[in-house]
Amino acid sequence: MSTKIKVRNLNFYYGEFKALMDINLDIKERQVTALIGPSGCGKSTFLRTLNRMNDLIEETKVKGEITLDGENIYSKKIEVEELRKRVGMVFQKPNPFPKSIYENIVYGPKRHGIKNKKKLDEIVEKSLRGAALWDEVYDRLHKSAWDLSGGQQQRLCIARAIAMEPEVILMDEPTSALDPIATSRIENLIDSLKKDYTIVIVTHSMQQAARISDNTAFFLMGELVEFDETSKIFTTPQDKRTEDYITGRFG
Amino acid sequence: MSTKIKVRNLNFYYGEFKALMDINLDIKERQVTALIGPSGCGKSTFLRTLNRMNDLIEETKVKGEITLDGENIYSKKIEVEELRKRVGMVFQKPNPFPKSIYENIVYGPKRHGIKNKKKLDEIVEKSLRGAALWDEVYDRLHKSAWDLSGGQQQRLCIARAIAMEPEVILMDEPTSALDPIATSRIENLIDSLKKDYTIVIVTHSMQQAARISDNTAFFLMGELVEFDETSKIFTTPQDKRTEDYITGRFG
Amino acid sequence: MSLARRKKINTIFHVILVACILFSLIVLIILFTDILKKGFPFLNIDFLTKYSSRFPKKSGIRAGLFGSLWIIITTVIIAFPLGVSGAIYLEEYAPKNRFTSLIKINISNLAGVPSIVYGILGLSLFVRTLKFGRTILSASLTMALLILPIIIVSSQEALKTVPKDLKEASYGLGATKWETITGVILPYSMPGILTGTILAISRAIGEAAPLVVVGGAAAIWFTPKGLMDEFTTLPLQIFTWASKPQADFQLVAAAGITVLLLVLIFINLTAILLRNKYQDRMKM
Amino acid sequence: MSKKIREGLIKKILFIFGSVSILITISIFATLLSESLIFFQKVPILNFLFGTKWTPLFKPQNFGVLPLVAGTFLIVIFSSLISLPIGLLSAIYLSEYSHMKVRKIVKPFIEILAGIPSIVYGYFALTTITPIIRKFYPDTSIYNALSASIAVGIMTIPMVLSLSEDSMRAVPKSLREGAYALGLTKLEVVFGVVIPASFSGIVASFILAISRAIGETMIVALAAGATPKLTLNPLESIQTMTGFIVQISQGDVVQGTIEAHSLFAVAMLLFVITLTMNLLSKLIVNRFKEDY
Amino acid sequence: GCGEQATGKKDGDSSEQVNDQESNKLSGSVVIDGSSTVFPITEAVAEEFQKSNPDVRVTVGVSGTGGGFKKFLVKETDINDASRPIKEKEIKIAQENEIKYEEVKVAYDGLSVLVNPQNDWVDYLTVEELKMIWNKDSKVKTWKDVRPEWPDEEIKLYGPGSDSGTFDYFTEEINGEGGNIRPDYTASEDDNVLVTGIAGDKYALGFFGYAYYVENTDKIKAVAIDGGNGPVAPTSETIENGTYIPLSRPIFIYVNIEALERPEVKAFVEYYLTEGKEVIPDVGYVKLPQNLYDESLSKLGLK
Ligand SMILES: Nc1ncnc2c1ncn2[C@@H]1O[C@H](COP(=O)(O)OP(=O)(O)OP(=O)(O)O)[C@@H](O)[C@H]1O
Ligand SMILES: Nc1ncnc2c1ncn2[C@@H]1O[C@H](COP(=O)(O)OP(=O)(O)OP(=O)(O)O)[C@@H](O)[C@H]1O
Ligand SMILES: [Mg+2]
Ligand SMILES: [Mg+2]
Ligand SMILES: O=P([O-])([O-])[O-]
Repeated sequence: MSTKIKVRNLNFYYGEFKALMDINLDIKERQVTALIGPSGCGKSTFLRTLNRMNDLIEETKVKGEITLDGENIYSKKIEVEELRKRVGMVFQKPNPFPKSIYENIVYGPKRHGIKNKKKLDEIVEKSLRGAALWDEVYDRLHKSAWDLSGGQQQRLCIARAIAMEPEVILMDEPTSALDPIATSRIENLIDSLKKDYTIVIVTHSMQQAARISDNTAFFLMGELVEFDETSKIFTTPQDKRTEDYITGRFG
Repeated sequence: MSTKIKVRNLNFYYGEFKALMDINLDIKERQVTALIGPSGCGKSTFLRTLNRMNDLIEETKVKGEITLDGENIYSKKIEVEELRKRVGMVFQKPNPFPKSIYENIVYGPKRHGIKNKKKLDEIVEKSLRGAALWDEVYDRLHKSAWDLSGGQQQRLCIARAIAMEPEVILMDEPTSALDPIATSRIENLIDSLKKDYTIVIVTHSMQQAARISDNTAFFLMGELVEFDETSKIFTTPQDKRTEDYITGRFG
Repeated sequence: MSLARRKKINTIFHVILVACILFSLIVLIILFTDILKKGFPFLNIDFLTKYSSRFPKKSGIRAGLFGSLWIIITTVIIAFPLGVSGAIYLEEYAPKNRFTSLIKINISNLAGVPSIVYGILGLSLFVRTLKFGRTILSASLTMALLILPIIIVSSQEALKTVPKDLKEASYGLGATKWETITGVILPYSMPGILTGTILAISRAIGEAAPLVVVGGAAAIWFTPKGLMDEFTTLPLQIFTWASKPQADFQLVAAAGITVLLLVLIFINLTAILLRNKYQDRMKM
Repeated sequence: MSKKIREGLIKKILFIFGSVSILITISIFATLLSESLIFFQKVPILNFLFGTKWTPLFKPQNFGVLPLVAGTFLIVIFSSLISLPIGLLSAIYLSEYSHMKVRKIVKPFIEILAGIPSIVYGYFALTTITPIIRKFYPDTSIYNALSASIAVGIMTIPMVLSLSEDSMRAVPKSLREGAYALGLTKLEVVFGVVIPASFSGIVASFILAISRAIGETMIVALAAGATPKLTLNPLESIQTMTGFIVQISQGDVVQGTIEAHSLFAVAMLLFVITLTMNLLSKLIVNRFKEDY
Repeated sequence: GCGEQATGKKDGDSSEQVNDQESNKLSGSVVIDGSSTVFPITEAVAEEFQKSNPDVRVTVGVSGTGGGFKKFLVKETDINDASRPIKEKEIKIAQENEIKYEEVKVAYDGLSVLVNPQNDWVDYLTVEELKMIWNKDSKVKTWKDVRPEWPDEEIKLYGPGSDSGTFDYFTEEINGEGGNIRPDYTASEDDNVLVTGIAGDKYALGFFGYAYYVENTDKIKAVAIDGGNGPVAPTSETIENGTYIPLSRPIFIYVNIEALERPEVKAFVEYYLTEGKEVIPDVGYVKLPQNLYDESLSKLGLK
């Protein structure tokens, strides 16, 4: 498998605070890469550097290099909107727009040029089905997305992201608000998306990482402790700290 | 064990939409009661009726009876502030106040009459330790709570709730944003809190429910399908739907 | 503090709050009944279709009514886009530095410049330098300058309230800044922006002094038909009547005020309906 | 690529729109400055700033601006005492206590108060408020600062109410819920969470209301008299800076005379005073605001 | 009042007939601004004029005499209402801007001195007494200070704000110098407000335009003035025949000569000085003797 995203000597600062230290990592095309590690270790921060969402936070600084298909995503030539279309994102807290369910889904496609009503309808159904939400909401597509339950909101955000058909999907604990059934649907979805897309997922669930990912990166206090094939990480971790963490002997 | 909260024929409406149907349930004192069920089935809604947080949403309606220590909590005589002090809550999405970490914790105690600085300091340390957050933040207690990571924020909210020393603690998926280590700390915390407090917890993780709860209620589409001791629910469920759900054969 | 005590304070506070609201409403009702009582005998269709006269009974408000409508609508057409764009620039685009914050302060400062100074500015800039003359156009431009700060400041505040995670969601979908602004930020902040606009219209509609300076007439006997026509406005007309010696003209003035309030309510209603629509959609 | 061009273009257009207000400021400032410089060539600036007699139209002429400043000060203080608390408290009521339907009706109603032409308030002050004041203080002069202030205060209530209500309602629901779940009363939630979180909007509304009070002329001219007087007694007749500006600009004064130029000196001073006020408020907001 | 309205109606009707044939011919606009004192007259004349010339757009503004001259002297207006003659400084500006104009007297305005109706002690005031009360060095505090037999109560003074033509005229005629006045009187820019003030204050003394007195005779009382020939009360007769001195003054319009070449301006001014002037009593002012109007007409080359 070829490398989709290459991260080299990545350092990240919130003002004075150094949140990521010298990260080196290759994200393989059409595979699922899981990021694990204790809360506050920098998983979300790392994920956000991959589609430059960190641009939006003031007084942050990136050092090092990240390339997507060989192109430096922090170079001047890159259009950040194009980048984010190619590298989609689902956030840790569900954040639907204060619009109808329908409008939430078509928000991205519309802005990237799809105007045809029928096409949009199709996208809505396909994405909602993909996110395992269609059955629950098909009869209230034009009601406010803010009246959905927490888990429904999160699935809506997933649907919104896949409606864009990105090349890479970044997911920040997408199933943490979901029940097992919805979770397993999303996991199946991830599995099927893998055929076409590259996926990076932050998760707290070791089981989930083991179940769905091909590669796993273990972060600790801003450092990338270990990165390898998932099977290796969970069976023969090289680093003592990784072993401690996955066996729950940690802290 | 005596019954702390008794729920009888509870029906709940969001406008026209009936979100809870004829719920009957006894929550035992000093035990952990887990609420499980697929996303959107009404777990959060039910939890919020227990300390009348639903009062805050306009155009909702409660029918039926809920008693706390034998007293109807929807009666006119009940002071809703007193009720909420006795029945604390941790939400699904972390919602720290835009204040410092310290101010977040002492916010409730201060207003309930604790002025002594030393006492407050103690409360802060105790609650943060209780929520397994102390080590990460003790050196930035007076920084904004909004700069914490998602999981840190959630633990802060737990700390904020236990700082009030309530009798009952309602937790809406308190660990969904946490890593395994923090999760197991919270689980330990819940276990130790059980000695003094009554706990109701919504969770998506069957394992978690099995690990920490004494009783489990399974909700489906607004109905309480089954309610029993956790061991029974997970070994010999009476209802086919419960069985399907916990074995993952569902949907 | 015991809970009973806190509850009591809360209740007392509640009573105070209701009293505050009632204060405004009662004053409003007193003003209304007072005005209506006086103006009632003069309020009829003729009053709307006739021009001013030296006889109270024959006086009408037609010229002022049309003048005010022309000016208000033109003013809003000029000031609303200008003000909202200015606010968007300042909140979303402008670099956060000393210069920007200086400009922001300056704008709220402009809200405190007495309206007559805008009149003087309008006279020298629009009437004389740009040679628009004593016309509706000059008056509207002057009024637009006057209400611009209100629109900008309140729009800025409204824009600030948009939650960060909503913006991030939009950027995360590859939306550009402008798409995020039109897709998420503006819809979310529209109620606040419209509130500012309502307040600004309210101000513009009752303002007389700057229009006197840019050449608003106290009396005309024709209806303006375009931007380059001379004009009078409701407040100018009302003021003229109110300062006449004959007691009956005080009543005519009251009738004029009633018309002005009706126009105000009518115009604001549009904005209020819009505001409610946006608010319903968001159900915060 | 076309998107990029569009974005750049939009940014430029917005920049131009944003600059309009800067241009206005500059042109107002330039006008005021150049004209008041002429004035200060004839009247030493210190005499102007610290003189206690203002009689530009009487013989002998005096150009001590303090009486006008005192008049403006009285109006601003007493009208703020009405508009700020009543506006803010009403906003709290509508945003936190009242039913949605009540708010939808009441808010637009009160907004009407802002549109009632100021001469109505002027006569209201003169014929309704002043007699009431005189019942309590019979010595009150018929034109007095207090009654005008009350009217100005009433007129600016909607400004405070509407804008602060908007920003309070923009505070995320989850924050309120967090506070209610701690067993707090509404009052405590309001002052502990809602107001701190909407502080910048509230201050902005205060500033707009105070600015409007400073700039108001007609009410003051009708109900507060036209007598520049160095007093802090609100029951006396006074004149404000804006009152004087209107008097000069609409009156009988001959172009090019020193009286005519004094208008700009007063306007310039007013500009400086409001600028100071805005700078102060900016400081306060930065000190206390809480972002969400 | 009712009587005046009836006259007005008759005037209106007759003028319509007379000007009927002209009405089709004239169009264009006549722009007038200036004194608030003269405004009611010009407004009434314009109202009648418009009836027979609906295509002419007459606009009348109120910027005050000085404010009006500012516009008149940069050719923004055709006619300026003035409650005082043009001043030196303004003449100079006119010369610089090469503006030719003609001053036209249109009516008399009587300044009235007023007291509260409950005031039963004042029968008249002499000019000297007025000066003693109002001049800038006045020592008068109570009514008693004016005449010993009057009550020992504080005298409350009311007058127009210091920028009006009325104020100028009063200070000039009574105190001998424009702007010379004691600064502690209660001033207001609005004459109706002064009426309210005096009507509510038993010990008040004030002055303002005659028109406001005529309309409020039920609320306030005018004081007869002794200008040397015995006390004279302000009435339209005493003002017109010149016995009410020194407090009656002529008021003017100023006409731009260049603008006068335009037929609509010419027609308006002509109308003003012929039929139009009949409205003057309706609005509380006093007509000039006929010969003065005739003089003005020939001075302007009309008729
Ligand atoms: N404010 C509201 N207005 C209208 N309907 C609502 C509202 N909140 C929730 N609902 C609906 O009520 C039902 C139950 O919602 P609830 O939030 O209780 O689900 P839940 O079991 O907590 O789900 P999750 O696990 O996803 O949080 C859902 O169908 C939801 O769409
Ligand atoms: N906006 C910010 N400003 C300053 N510090 C921040 C900010 N956001 C995060 N941090 C800090 O950076 C570190 C990494 O945060 P990050 O959100 O990446 O953690 P995480 O691994 O995603 O944790 P979690 O699993 O709890 O979401 C934390 O110590 C956090 O406190
Ligand atoms: Mg995170
Ligand atoms: Mg829920
Ligand atoms: O308007 P005035 O007549 O006072 O100049």
